[in-house]
Amino acid sequence: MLELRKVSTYYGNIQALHDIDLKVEEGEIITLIGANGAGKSTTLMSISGIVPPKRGEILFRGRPIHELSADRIVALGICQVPEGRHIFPDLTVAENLDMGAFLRRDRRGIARDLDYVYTLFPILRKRRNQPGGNLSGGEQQMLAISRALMARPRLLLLDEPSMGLAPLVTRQIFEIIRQINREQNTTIFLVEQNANLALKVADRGYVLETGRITIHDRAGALRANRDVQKAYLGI
Amino acid sequence: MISLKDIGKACIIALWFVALTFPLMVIKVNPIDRIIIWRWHNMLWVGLGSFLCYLAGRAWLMRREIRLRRIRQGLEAELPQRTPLSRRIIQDPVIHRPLLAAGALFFLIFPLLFSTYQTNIMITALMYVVLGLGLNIVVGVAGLLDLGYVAFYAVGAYAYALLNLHFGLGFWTVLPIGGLLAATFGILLGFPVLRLRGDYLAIVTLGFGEIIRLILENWNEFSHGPSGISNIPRPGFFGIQMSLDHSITYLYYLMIAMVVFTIFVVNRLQNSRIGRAWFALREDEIACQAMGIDKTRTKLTAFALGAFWAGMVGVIFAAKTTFVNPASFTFLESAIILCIVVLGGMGSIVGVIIAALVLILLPEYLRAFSEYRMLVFGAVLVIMMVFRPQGIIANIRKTYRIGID
Amino acid sequence: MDYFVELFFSGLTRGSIYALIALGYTMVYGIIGLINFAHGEIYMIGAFTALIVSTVLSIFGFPLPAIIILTALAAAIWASAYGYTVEKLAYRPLRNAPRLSPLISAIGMSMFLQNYVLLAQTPDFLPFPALIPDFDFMEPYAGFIGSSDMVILVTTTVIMILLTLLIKFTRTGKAMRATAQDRKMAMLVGINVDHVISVTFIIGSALAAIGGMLIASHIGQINFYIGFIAGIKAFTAAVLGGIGSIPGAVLGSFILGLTESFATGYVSSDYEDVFAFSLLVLILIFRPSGLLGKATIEKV
Amino acid sequence: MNLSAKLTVFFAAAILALTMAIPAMAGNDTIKIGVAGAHSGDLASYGLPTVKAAELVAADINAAGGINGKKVELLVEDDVCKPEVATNTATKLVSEGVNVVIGHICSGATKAALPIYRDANVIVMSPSATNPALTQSGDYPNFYRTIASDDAQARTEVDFAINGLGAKKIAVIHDKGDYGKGLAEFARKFIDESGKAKVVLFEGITPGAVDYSAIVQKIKRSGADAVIFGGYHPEASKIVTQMRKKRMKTVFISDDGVKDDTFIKVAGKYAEGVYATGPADVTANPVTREYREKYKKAYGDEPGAFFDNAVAAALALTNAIAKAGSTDPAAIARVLHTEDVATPFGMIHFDEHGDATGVGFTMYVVKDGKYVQVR
Repeated sequence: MLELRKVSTYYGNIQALHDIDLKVEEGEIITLIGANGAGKSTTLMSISGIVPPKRGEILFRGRPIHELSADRIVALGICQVPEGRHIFPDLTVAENLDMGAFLRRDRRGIARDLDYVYTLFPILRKRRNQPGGNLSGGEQQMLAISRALMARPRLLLLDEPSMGLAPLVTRQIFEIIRQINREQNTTIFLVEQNANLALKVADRGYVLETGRITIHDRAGALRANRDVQKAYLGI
Repeated sequence: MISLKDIGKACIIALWFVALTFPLMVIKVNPIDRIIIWRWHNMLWVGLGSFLCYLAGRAWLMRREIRLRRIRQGLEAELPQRTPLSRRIIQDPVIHRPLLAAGALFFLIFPLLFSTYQTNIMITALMYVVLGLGLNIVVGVAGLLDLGYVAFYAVGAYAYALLNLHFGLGFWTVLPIGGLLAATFGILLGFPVLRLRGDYLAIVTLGFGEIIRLILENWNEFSHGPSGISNIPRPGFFGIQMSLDHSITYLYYLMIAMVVFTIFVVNRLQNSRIGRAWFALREDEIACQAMGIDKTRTKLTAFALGAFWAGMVGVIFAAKTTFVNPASFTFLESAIILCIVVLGGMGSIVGVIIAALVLILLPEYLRAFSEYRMLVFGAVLVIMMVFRPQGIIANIRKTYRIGID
Repeated sequence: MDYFVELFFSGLTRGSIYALIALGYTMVYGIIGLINFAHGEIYMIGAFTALIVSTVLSIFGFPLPAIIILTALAAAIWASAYGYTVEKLAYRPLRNAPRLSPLISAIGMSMFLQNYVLLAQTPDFLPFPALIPDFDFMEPYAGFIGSSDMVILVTTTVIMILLTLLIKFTRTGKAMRATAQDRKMAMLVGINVDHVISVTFIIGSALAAIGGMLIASHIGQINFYIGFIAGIKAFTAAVLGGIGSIPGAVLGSFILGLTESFATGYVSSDYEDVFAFSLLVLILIFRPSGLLGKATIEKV
Repeated sequence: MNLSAKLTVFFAAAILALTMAIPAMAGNDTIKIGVAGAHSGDLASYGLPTVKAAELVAADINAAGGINGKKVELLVEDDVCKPEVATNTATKLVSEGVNVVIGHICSGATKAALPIYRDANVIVMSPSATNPALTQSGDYPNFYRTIASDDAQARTEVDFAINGLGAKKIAVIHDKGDYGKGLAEFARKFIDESGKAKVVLFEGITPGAVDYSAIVQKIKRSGADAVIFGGYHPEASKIVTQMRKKRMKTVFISDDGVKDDTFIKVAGKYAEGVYATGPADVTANPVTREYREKYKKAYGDEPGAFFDNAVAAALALTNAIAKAGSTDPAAIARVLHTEDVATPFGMIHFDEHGDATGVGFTMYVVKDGKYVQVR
């Protein structure tokens, strides 16, 4: 479904990604794990077109997208929940969700999806008229995921959904991620520092170190890998 | 190299500009006598001009793009980062020492080579060098956008004019007083406003500059109002009477000494403890506070020191023109000094010097095109920002190498 | 009391003029965080276009209502085109540059446009035809408030309401709000941010042009320099109200207009501008983000 | 040759080239007259007519063989009416060896430039700098002018308001500028001294403000019978228009900066009945006629502001040089003070301060869209 071929991305003169090769198949959950500053978020930003790669190609369903602008990429069905959630602070919860469906014109479909996310996260329905900036961290994460779902993505990019959340909330969110993957058949690309948790929900995983992919394998195999265990799983 | 598509695009752009400039360039009306003057030839110039400009720009970009594409496809190895000539000149002592010596020699014998008029212009340019270096502390180094810098300049100029008028104080006495007075004003203004965010700070300083000018303009009893103060004595030299030529030459060397002194002090400041605090403050305020840098005090020092130079140059300005009035201290002046700092490359001393010389001398020598002077000036600012935002000479901080690697 | 009312209306007129210009500043600032120094020049260009178009039309013998409508349209269209072009040439390439670069670019653009009009037209003041006739029904109140003051007040109010509706309820308005709050996220929900920014410049410029036309007709003369002073004042008003906030810009404009008017009336017009700027400094010291601006909490 | 040596050579060459580029000083076989003033920017319309006047006079003299066999050479320098630029301009003229200077145009710029001319012993004659202190302070013995000073103008205005119109309450308004405010200060002083009328309002307005209705309301409230305005026509027309729109009939008296046809064009019907002082009508004078016609022939339109004054200055200076027989400043000064010369203002010479005699102001009123002299 998504394929990165020798992608290299720069911030000014600093190279953040070195020849990344990566593949995501339809319907699976893959995860990218790595330390702080390894380039995980940059990978997602490159896919979304916010920081376009300088070299290499990104293909989505066989079509090159690395030269498209960010809004065109969203239109193709790639949605990102960025790190830090980026809720529009002055818009209400309902308006935030509405922004998620910015590119859609089918009112009925939007209403249906709104219902769907409200059933996923009932708390959002309760808070729908509050400004997004007033929500707690966990609620904001739920809102961010819901907002992305409102675009009916085929591929959902999740950047550090567990960051700054209590373990209980984190578990709940990961539960929902799996549920979305199952119910909506949404492909999920999960970037996570909490490798333990990520590898539990994912089908496959990649390990990123200082801008280079060092290992990739089935999630189970990765969890069994000694190096991965030592470096990322704290075993 | 230029494809048919580019020519098509150029045509569209030319059409756009023709349409855009149509009412202002082509039509000229006299609403009283009800006359319309059609100037169709202007349309041709606009169209042709934008067409050629676009193609030229395109051709220039093309070369870069082709290289970029080859790099993307991996056909060509990335070129090693070339050090630009300007940086090589500054960094390599083998090159810059003789250059510096030649420059110093040139400036030393300048009044001997050129007429009094040229020397006079050069004094003005040197004054702007010091002003630029002063503002550079505030804007370039500490990152505080000050749009009312001219107020401190005015404080210095009026300090000399008034102290001389009422108490007969001489140039040399007032020079430090003017500087200190301006610095005091800097602190007075700084206290309440420095906690404001960047753009608010900008507008408040702009307002402050205007307030100072308006007070000078309206408070007749104090400042003699818009008619200003005349007959301010030129700097004395042990009481010797000097002819105009000599006093200008004298002022020139005085200014050179001032510039050297400023460069010396500013350079030492930048690499001092407080200088590092300024740079750090520019980059990240919160991190600075976390590291125990006293934010307010550091900012105030920057403000006061910047104002200090403006005050001193103000005194020299009053002595040079022998006349001050509020019209010399408008916002445009602040804008020009700011442009010097930015064009020079924020925080770079050499850059500021070059920018001041270019920005002040060029318009003087382009007097023949004086009508187009400000137009070109504005355009140059935009073009510089778009194509070389880091300024003529990008600032290089002293790097400290630590043993590893 | 009469005197108070007179000053009050004079302040309102001034305020609504500032408001039309201040809106452009505040919208642009809200969306890209740039003090668009060239905005005053767009206002001036709007006034010049209005002068040229209205003169040409009246020479060709158009009736007054047609002249007013066509002039307003032409001024708005051309000013918008200038605003759009300025953004594209001078600001867009600097989207990711350090903060000061676009500001300098804006100052340069302002100087360029001023001198462009000076050279293309004239450095002298040009008389501007009175487009707004003296209404008969306003005659009893002529001592308090003129017909053109009335038209300015009404137009400003209507435009304000339309703008609020646009921003609150339309798709473009939503996209503008989203872009203003979080540009990166706006891109991630599929908003074409460049497009939104262009639209913002176009709307702001059109408002300024309408303002330019109204004021020129009210005052009766224009030259290439009118944009600078009006621009600085309007910008002050925008900051006063909290830059980036649309109701703030309107509120700030009226406060500034009334302050100036009362300062002139009860104290002295010598220090009119000193009052205006002192008010600004005071408000910013006690409410650093303006009256209606949101205090931004810096994230640590 | 290594790089450093190359650069040194390059720099040396550059210095040499620059030195060579300085034009060789022209020989001393011409009489150099400097013409300084605003020739670009927003005040150019006040400065350019002077350049044209000097050119016309110089062309005449050169066609007739020059002064004492020497051709007249004009050195035209722009000061954009800014004091700091004016000092550069003056220095440039002095270093190019001017004999006399016509200019500067604005009082502020003139004030800044004069010490430089004084130190270089160059005679300066302004067609338009009206600040009284320029001549009356005695600081600038080298300064002359062919225009009456502001106090003379203010006196004309006040006399007219009090004696001509019988005004009892007068509002004095100015534009905070050098010229306007100076005039207003004098007007206030003269009104106070007269004892026949009272200044009910004395205030400055901000040029370029979007609206003047507040100050107009204030004038209305002050109950003034007459307004004396010191400043230029753009502000005057705004104030008059707003006064008339508010149905105020208060008499509006202003100065030379308003006695400009543009004022009538801009203010339109509201300009009717506005009084303004201006130089006495000299259209009947043959010298005036001669030069105005020459101007029209050469440039095709009407001469602008201070053209007559500039012609007078050019004629007075060239005449003095001719009569003195040399360019020695002392000799020229002697002639200027003692001998009458025919100018657009009639036969004039200069008093001990340097003010031209016989150049005064009269009052004009706008009638049917034209300025006509008040009898």
